[in-house]
Amino acid sequence: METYQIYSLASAVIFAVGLAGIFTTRLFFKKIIATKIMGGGVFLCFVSFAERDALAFADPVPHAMVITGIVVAVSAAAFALALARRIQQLTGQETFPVEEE
Amino acid sequence: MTMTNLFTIILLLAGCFFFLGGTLGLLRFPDLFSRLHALTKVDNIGLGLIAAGMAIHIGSPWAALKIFLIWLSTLLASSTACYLVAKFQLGRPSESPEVPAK
Amino acid sequence: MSLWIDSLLAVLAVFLAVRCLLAPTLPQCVFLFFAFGLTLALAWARLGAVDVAIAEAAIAAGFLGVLLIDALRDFSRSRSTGEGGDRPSRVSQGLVGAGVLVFLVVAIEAVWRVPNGGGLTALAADNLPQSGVDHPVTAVLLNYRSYDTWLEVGVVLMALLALFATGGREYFCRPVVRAVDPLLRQVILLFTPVLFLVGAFLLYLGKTEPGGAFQAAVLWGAGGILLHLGGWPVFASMAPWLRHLLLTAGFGFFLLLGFLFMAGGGALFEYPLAQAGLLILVVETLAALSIAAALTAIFAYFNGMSAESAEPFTPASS
Amino acid sequence: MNGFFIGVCLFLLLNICLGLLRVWRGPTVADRLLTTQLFGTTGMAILIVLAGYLGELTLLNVAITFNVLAVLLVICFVQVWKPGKKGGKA
Repeated sequence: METYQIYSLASAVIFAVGLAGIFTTRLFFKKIIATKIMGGGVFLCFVSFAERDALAFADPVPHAMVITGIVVAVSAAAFALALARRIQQLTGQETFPVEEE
Repeated sequence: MTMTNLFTIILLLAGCFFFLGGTLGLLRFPDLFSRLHALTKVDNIGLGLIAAGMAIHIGSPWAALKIFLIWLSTLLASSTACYLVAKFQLGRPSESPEVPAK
Repeated sequence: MSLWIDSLLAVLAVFLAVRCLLAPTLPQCVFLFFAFGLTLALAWARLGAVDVAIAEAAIAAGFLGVLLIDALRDFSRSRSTGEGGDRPSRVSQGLVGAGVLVFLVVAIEAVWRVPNGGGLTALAADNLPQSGVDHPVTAVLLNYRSYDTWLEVGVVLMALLALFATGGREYFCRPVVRAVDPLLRQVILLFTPVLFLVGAFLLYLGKTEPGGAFQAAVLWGAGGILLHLGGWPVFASMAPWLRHLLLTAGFGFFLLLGFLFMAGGGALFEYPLAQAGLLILVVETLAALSIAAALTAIFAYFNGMSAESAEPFTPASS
Repeated sequence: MNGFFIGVCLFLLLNICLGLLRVWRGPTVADRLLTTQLFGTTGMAILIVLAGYLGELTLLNVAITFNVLAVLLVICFVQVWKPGKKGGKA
């Protein structure tokens, strides 16, 4: 077992956890956090493969993509949070409307 | 085992002890103010000891300066944080949960 | 032996992700998420991705944390945060569980057996002398794949514009007047220059060592946020033309430069070898300024929103 | 010596795990906020030890970043949650 293998396995699990979170919670706020967790899983996967391909230094391309990705993910999260807050202020709703079964 | 290694080991062990103390204080103390006390003082001593130990181990003056600056501004930051949180909590009921019990 | 650290970090990250999503109240969820971010930052330090670790520490501990704490005030007030309102039916839970489990098996299989193509490390190393900088990650970000970085500056700007679309721009221009503790005022006055200095230091460092435009941008943005919190909404009270100039400088200059050299016969964003280092530094500085401005503006907007929710029916006093 | 550093890192990580209990128990938001300070300080200590152990001195820059931003969360919390009448516990 090598270092990158541990982290890439963890990244798959983290992504799946985030995915499950998106579906099992109705709160907007938690859905946003779940997407952030999924994003963390993806970044971890990238960085762990960068470590595998290291020569004198780790593969810089995934690193650069992850840094770009972090900033983009935060922008998207900020927008999503603002939307959720706006919905909450205007309608008092924090979840999608529940359909009766 | 050289002399510097011995120093590093002693300093790091002492630092770990203080960190453990801070965490136990955070967990065991009864209210926010005493927890603040444990956390923002004891942990900083722990950080200082570990920082000193590693500065000796690394042995480069530039790194030692950086480590010292890190520690200094942590001291500043956490005493500020302690003051602000304590002032925030003052006059509020100390054990009020943030959501109504369901 | 050092695999123990890795295993513990990986298990901790997974555990925190699960606990965070299962947390019955939103504050628990948010603070466990902060811990998750910290664990990831440590994992990146372990994986040798120091740039990513700095970016994550700055974003997760700084910017996103501030946004979440600000938003939490709106949400933790309502009643539906308890466990009761937040459980889907047993059937749909089972379906989701089964689906995710299947996905998990596939994903683990995929990451386990992803072919080792050797990556682009060798290519990046070979071209490093022609990139104008000595740090490979900066070379990738601002030379090899600079259109990524350019568009990314654009994405941050877009997020800000999209924010305006959600509630109108008046939130943003409304500095929240509040009492500031005198000690806090002094501390903010002390810390803000430090943030700007450390940001500039990281920006300069980006040429040779981990650091660079994004990390600097987040630190500068944090400085702007601190000033805003301390009652000096410098960015929100700037002259509009200056504000717009700051926000678009990075994106615009990047584009201008790209087309300039394309007109001269090169590819888009192909810098001439002799000036590459200097050009990259200028582009980085402007991009960092723009991103910092956008982050400050996003926070100012959020803060304006929470002021509204604090006093729903009175117009803002300033 | 390396084994010792790894042990110290592991110990500090376990410390963080213990501190997580306080996030869970609360009871107020301020209590949970305290644990971010614990993570900040302990995380910095881990980074400093890792910097020495891996010989990667650039990790100190990560610690610097942590450190200048740790106080931002507290300041934001105190300033944002103050104005509301019931903001602190609602």
